[in-house]
Amino acid sequence: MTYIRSNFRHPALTPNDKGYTIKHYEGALSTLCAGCGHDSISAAIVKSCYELALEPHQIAKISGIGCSSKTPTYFLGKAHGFNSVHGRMPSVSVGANMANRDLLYIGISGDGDTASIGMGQFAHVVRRNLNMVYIVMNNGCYGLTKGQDSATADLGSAGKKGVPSVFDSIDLCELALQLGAGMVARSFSGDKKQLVPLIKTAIKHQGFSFIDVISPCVTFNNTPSSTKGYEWVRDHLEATGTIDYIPQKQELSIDYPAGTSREVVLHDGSSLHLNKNSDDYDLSCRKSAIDKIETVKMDQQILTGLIYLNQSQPDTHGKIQTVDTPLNALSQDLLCPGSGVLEVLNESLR
Amino acid sequence: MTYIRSNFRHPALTPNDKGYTIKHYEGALSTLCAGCGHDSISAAIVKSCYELALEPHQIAKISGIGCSSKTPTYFLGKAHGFNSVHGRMPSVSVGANMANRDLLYIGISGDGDTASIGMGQFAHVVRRNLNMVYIVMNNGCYGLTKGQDSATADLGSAGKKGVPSVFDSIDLCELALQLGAGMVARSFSGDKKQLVPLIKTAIKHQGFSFIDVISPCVTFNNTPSSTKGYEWVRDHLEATGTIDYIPQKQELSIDYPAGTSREVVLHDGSSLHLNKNSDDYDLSCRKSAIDKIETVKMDQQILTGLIYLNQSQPDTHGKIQTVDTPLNALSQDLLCPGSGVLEVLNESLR
Amino acid sequence: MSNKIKACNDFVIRFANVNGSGSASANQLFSKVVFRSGVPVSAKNIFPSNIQGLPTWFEVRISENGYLGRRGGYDFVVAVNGQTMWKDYQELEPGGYFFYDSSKQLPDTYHRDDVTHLGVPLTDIANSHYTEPRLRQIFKNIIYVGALAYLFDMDFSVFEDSIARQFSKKEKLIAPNIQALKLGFDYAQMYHQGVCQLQIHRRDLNGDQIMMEGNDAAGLGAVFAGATVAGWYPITPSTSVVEAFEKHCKKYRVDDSGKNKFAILQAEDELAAIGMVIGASWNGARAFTATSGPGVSLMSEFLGLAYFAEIPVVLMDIQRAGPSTGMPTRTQQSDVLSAAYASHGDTKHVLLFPSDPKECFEFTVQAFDLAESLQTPVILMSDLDLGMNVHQCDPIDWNDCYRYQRGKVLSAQDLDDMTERWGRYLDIDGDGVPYRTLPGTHPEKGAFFTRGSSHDEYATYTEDGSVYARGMKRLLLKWQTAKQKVPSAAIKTMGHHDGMVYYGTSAYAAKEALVHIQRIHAIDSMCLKSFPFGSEVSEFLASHQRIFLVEQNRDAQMKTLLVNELGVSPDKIISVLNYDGMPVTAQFIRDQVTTYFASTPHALGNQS
Amino acid sequence: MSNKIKACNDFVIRFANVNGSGSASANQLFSKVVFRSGVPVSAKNIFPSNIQGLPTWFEVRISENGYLGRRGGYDFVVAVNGQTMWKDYQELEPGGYFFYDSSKQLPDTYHRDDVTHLGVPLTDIANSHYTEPRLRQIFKNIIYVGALAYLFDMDFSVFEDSIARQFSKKEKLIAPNIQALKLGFDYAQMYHQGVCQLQIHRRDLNGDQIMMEGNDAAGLGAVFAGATVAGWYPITPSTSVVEAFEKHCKKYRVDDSGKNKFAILQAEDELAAIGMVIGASWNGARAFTATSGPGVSLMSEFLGLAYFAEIPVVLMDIQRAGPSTGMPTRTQQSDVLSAAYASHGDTKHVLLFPSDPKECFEFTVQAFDLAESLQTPVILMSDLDLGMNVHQCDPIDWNDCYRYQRGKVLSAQDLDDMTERWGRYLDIDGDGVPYRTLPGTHPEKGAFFTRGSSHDEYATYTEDGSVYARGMKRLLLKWQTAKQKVPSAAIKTMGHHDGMVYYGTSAYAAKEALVHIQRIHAIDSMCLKSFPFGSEVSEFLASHQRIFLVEQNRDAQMKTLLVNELGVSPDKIISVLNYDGMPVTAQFIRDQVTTYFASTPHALGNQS
Ligand SMILES: Cc1ncc(C[n+]2csc(CCOP(=O)(O)OP(=O)(O)O)c2C)c(N)n1
Ligand SMILES: Cc1ncc(C[n+]2csc(CCOP(=O)(O)OP(=O)(O)O)c2C)c(N)n1
Ligand code: SF4
Ligand code: SF4
Ligand SMILES: [Mg+2]
Ligand SMILES: [Mg+2]
Repeated sequence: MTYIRSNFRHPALTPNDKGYTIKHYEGALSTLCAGCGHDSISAAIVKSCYELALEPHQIAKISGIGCSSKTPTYFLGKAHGFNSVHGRMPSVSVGANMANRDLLYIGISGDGDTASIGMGQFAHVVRRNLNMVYIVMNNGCYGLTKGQDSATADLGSAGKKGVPSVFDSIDLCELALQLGAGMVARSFSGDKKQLVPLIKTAIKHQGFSFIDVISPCVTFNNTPSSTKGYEWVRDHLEATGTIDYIPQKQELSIDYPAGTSREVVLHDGSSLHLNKNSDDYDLSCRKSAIDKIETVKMDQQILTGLIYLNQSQPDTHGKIQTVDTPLNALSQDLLCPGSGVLEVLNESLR
Repeated sequence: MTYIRSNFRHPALTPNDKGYTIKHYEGALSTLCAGCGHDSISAAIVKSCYELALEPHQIAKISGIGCSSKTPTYFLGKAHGFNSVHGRMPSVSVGANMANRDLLYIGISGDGDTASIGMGQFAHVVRRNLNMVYIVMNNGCYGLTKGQDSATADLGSAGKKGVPSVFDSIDLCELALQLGAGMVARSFSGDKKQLVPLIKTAIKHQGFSFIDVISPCVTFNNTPSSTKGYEWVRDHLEATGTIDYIPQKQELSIDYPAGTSREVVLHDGSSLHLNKNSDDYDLSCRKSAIDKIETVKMDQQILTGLIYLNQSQPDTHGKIQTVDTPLNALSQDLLCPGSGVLEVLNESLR
Repeated sequence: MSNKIKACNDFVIRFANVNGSGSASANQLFSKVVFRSGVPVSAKNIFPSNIQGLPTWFEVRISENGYLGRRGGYDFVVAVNGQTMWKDYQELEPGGYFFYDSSKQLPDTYHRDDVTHLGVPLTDIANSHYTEPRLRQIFKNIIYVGALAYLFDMDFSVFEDSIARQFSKKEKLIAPNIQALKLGFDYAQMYHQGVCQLQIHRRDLNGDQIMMEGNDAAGLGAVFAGATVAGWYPITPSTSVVEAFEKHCKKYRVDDSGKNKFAILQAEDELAAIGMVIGASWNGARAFTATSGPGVSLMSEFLGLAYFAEIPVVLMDIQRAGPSTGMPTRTQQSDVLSAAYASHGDTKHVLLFPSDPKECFEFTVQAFDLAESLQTPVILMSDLDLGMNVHQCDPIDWNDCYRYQRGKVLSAQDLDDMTERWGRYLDIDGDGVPYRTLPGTHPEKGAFFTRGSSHDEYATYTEDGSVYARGMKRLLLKWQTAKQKVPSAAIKTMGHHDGMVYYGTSAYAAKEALVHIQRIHAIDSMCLKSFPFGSEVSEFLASHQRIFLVEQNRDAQMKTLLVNELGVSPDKIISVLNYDGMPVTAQFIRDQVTTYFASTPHALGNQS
Repeated sequence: MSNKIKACNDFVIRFANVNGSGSASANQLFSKVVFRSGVPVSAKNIFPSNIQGLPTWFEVRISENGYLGRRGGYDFVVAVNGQTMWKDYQELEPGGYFFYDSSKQLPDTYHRDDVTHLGVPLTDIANSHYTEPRLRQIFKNIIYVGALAYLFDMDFSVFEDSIARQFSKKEKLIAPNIQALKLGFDYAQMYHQGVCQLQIHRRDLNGDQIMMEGNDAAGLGAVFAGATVAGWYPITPSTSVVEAFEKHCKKYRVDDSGKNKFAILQAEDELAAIGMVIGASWNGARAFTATSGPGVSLMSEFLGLAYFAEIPVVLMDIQRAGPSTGMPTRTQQSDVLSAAYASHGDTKHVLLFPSDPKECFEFTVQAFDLAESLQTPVILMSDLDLGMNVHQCDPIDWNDCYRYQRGKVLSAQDLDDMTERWGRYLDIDGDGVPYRTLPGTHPEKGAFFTRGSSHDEYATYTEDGSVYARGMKRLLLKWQTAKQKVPSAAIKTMGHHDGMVYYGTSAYAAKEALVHIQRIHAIDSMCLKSFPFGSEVSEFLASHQRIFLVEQNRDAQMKTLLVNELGVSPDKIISVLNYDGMPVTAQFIRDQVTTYFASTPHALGNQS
């Protein structure tokens, strides 16, 4: 259960395809600060899973340590969760995914958890194109340890202490792009209209889906001088275009003005409808995507929306060619060679 | 002392400005495999320091663990060296640099040491723009542990075991660029003409200078099917342009055809003379540099040479505003507040 | 109501608040006033691992006897947190006082006969005097402090002074704060006159003592010790060490042009933090880092490097309750074993155990001397209780004649003067400590290669097992040298058969427990200050037949060290273990020890 | 020359080579032939931490008595490495044989009276028969093996058979190899007839034994145990465990469509490797990683998480000489302490100590059962000697009736059948081991939150100290349960006063030493197999007055565990410590023990 759950509740009292109401997707009461961006993201995850009519118990929620990493307790109470150690959510997710390829893995991390202590694991889970949704709740600071700058704090941005950061910020979307993520997006915790379809797309994308969500820390980094505060972010958003996620069987009934929309079909047959800006670029071109981020940044704007989508890369299981059955479901008989092979084997060692 | 030292010896029997011959810059006898690219890089470092007439004892050599990280023993025997632990050269360099800003820090790492276990520290030393030369001896494999693929092994590239890599490679130059390095270059251990001026530039650049040197592992990754073998690299080089490093007081006597060369002046007054390719781009533009790397890569070529140079960022000391005197040289009197302040201090605690 | 607790200058009050509500400064004002009234006081902050909206308690013990440990239980509770009010009510000592915000009526279930209810309509009073929500919130806290001033019959002028001091730079705030205090005072006087039998009366027992957090003292110690480089990564409860270091540096270490005679870098993680310390120390600066358990685990590989390559390291481990993330805002002494033998292979590290803020200061200074003299890691083993709570202790002092002991570092001149060949790892003095050189010292001499791989006396790589073993043996000799340099245990002995041993923050409770135990049973005591143990420790253990060893961990980790290093028989050590994350109480120790005595009155030895 | 060593089936030969020169397979051929001749043999590879061009030795002990430990010293040396030749010559046992490449003349300095020189012009012979440099290099090695066949009077047909087997898939190579052998054989016969008094004669002492590397056996064990996920990071000497796992998986675990019933991922570092294991185990797969000391240090934080959150982990620590990078290609048992108590806070981990490859196989299988039954990390403590050298042992066997013990995992049905509320950390069976569920099991029941922070019996976060302490106490109960499940120590007792205790690879040398010591002094023995220690270990210690504890580390780490966990008096343990990185020898143990006996003939107790 999240503080701002109520925002989303109204339209969702109706049961979804599986017959579940949104309540089915909620978690425990949040203990975050009132107004914390992270709670909005939790709510968006709840809404996405509800709308996609997922079975909550087929989802595994994995996180590191931080205010952000606490959130999995606050959504999807019927799913198993794992609040691991600081910065190591990626490796735990890799192991979990190897054991059972059939669950949906939602990894939650913070900017401290990912961009500092977790940088190495982040880079490598991207590189493996693990089939998971990786959400960074990015507030430019270390909330849980009381507001120190994180590595995503922008040069010159100042939080509650009032000391401007002297270091350049790390742009996690750019890194994810460069390291080979299949889907890369950025959003803002305050923009649920944009965030929900992005999360749904991320869930449906086969491979590594990265969403950097700017999520203000109201207690330590919501000052006018902070580039991760509500004010600054609202004033500097620039979106790549609106996107609508359309489930597999639903007909494309939404009407877009000709020439401004494009459809992208995902592996499971569901599709994205992209309502584009005029200055658009090829979503599946890494180079253009990086370029776009950099260009927008030069204008002091923050690019949000779906930044990159490429479905051509196999995920980790595809790369290493594991069987279709989840490895954790293989029985002893299928795994143990048994005594039969030992005669030959022992003989080869004599 | 390196295996291939003799290559460089002939022109260098003459003493340099400080009166030292090249011998003064050598180290112990290499124990690497005969033909290992790393030895060539050691030789290039020796030659660069000799030509710049540096005082070897004003240099600190720091490395991680690996065949590459062993090399500091094989050059600059009169400098202090520190072979630390695997992947942690950057943090040791940061600490050393904080203690004494006046020495030259040469950090040596391998692709395993930097792109895998050391990824986090690498990212953050770049971000701090530490004043150091960071050289990765990149052979696409883990030499010292007998040839496993590293994270810079290209998709499809196969070493001695013959198993093609299933993962995309990490491009360290692109990462360094994105994370804010002041100077970024790539070279090839077999191309000493290009490598020596690059190292000299890196030494003279105030801030973080990164050189990714492709350095074939003759024992484990020099097969025709490896993209880090001598053969493949030689066939796929594309240079950004030749560069000449020109010391502070030397006159610009080299004659370039008009329109093809450009001069860049470094902080200490020395300069670079860049002899450009026709398809040139702005060396001080991050975006163009990334673009250039990506474009060349699409043609299956490897971009070498000076890729990026931007002298405008302060280094770590500049950012955190430390005094000019090295911190390790401040005496007790300058550091210890002494009993004088205690009366007020204790009183404030009553 | 007849059994009402009566006490003057000897009781415990607990404030039950919500974190993030600004109560901390009001509560601290209260304990500061007690202190300034000349009455010994100790305060413990019991806070959640969260930023806002969860229960937090502040427990103040007022003790004319000078007992500064946690007592356990509380006689008076200021119950202004609805979430925990029922629990706060129930757990109040029999005959205790329940102070609450009577703006809302107390439910009927609150009907303990023995408890005195003290309702003050804090919200109503605040609302009727202030309009701005933030002010209402803040002054509500001050109002209850004012009420307490009346209820405990305290000297109001001390409150006025304290407010004046606190806001000396924002004078405008003085009057409104005093007004708020008065609002509470007056209400209590009006409605609760003569009801409360707890009193805090002026004494002059605190002499020139100060009140300070251990982490503040450690940070200050690093400034005085001449530390110039700090690499760190935020983690509760160690963060405030570096914050204090920074604060004091900014005060004492900025030169005229505004430049810093220090470098503090927030690292990307703990591995990098200690890497920076190692790099800086190798290069001749005094450097340190501070962390807690998870950080120590992560630093373990680097600690092994520093041990084997013989590089000074100062590490402060502000312990919290483990294992893993454990209880990040609770205290424990449970990293003792992992710190002592951190890292794979045969390693041993020097540990220091401060018991109060003054020792945090002094041991920090000593840690740098030891680390440089011994060329090895030295770990200051503090904990959350010591580090993050304000403790009363003697004032910080400093002898200006004392010079830093920088250890065996050769200058260019030294190198020139040498007649024998210098070896980085050659033991010439027979103390196991060789001479080192710093990068850049001399153009021709003294350069060597530092490595974590095996090396000979001249720092050259070797795989010769006998050379390696020789080096490892020398490190044991160095360990012997360390025994002579570390601070000695504080021993109080009258030659009794039984002894109590304790260390770190357990000292507060242990001292108090001893007073009581000694009334019924003769017992000596020893407060350990360091690892390795000096000969005084072996002697104390040898000369006592039963040793009660007080620790704040489950596995009796210090016992392991004592048995392992000194060969003392484990049979004679009786562990008194508190590991619930709260500071150990004197009562707990008393109970454990007296129960033991009841069942086993005589020492085991010498019976035959 | 009169004191020439004479021996049949009982001597040591050392091959001194340059690494990267292809000598390894020739040397292994030699030892394999000894084995196949029915004579017990053991071989140790002593190699540098480098890839090419540095000295490497291969030491083969031929022992009709079946002594398979290192003996120390060598009677015969094949000195084909110029860099070390002089040392190899000097260190040869008195009366030994010096075999060298006589293509170059031996310097005059090589003039030990007692040594028999055996020159064979290897280079000349190779050069005159082969033109390609690589072939010259390779066959030079085979030529000296051929010469040895003659000199030791070996059965040449066994060589021929071995070559035929080795190249059964490259038949073309059989004839040239046999030819090369013959070249050496013939030369030796021609020039050194009757000179060598060392012989290897056919016996039938090896029964159905096999020769295997410990790491190969451990990798195979993981396949048989049903491990499906391995996350790992290369490090000597553990790398070959995962390589073996992969090799055997490729043989036994690829389905008809070519897909893999296993997932092996090379991680970015050791932290990630163990993170993967934890994630996979949490999700119900059997998963493991293998590393060495530096890796264990880096894994320490995660090990604490697994301990506290109660997640199965199988970790293989193939120990090498520490601390830090230490001697990466030398052996030691020096991670015992850091593995047992890895991580901050109060933690204890289950350790298994295999002594030969068969035990590596069996204990690996058991490690998975234990990890899942106990829901905790289990660490297989092997070492470089055991892992990377080929050892003779009984054949691997497997009982097809045995079923994996997957521990207390609830199925959907189990959850539906439950009448009481399920608690992830609720101990219902009184053994300290609660029931777990796997993600995805049931739509409505059994979901819980795994965390490294403090939790109650229902896996809910808590900061209640008493709840936390209750959980920590239960973990101690689980520890008691572990004692009953781990493999028991192997005890040989006749009720003597003295006992020898050893573990892991020290077993080879200890057994041999015991044979000799027992001739002069009655002594029992115990080979430890696991930590925690079962009651049989306490009993053995209690019933013996003096314990000689053999370890391959400096700090007597197992002694620490014994004293700490069992409360045994440290006085009665006499440590026999070898830590130069070479496998301990029987001679070393004998010397230490007999010297002790000489000075202290009687046990201490029972004297009064
Ligand atoms: C190894 C380790 N180091 C440090 C900490 C302390 N710590 C807890 S959360 C945190 C940072 C959290 O920042 P972020 O990931 O950005 O999360 P936020 O609280 O801002 O959402 C730190 C450093 C820890 N728990 N473990
Ligand atoms: C913590 C740790 N893990 C693993 C190792 C083993 N190890 C030594 S070198 C190395 C990889 C070296 O690769 P790279 O950095 O590319 O150097 P190269 O040998 O290829 O030059 C590894 C994994 C180690 N020494 N320490
Ligand atoms: S401290 Fe910041 S990040 Fe943490 S819960 Fe509060 S607002 Fe959110
Ligand atoms: S193994 Fe490879 S990297 Fe190492 S020394 Fe040999 S050629 Fe160089
Ligand atoms: Mg954050
Ligand atoms: Mg490499």
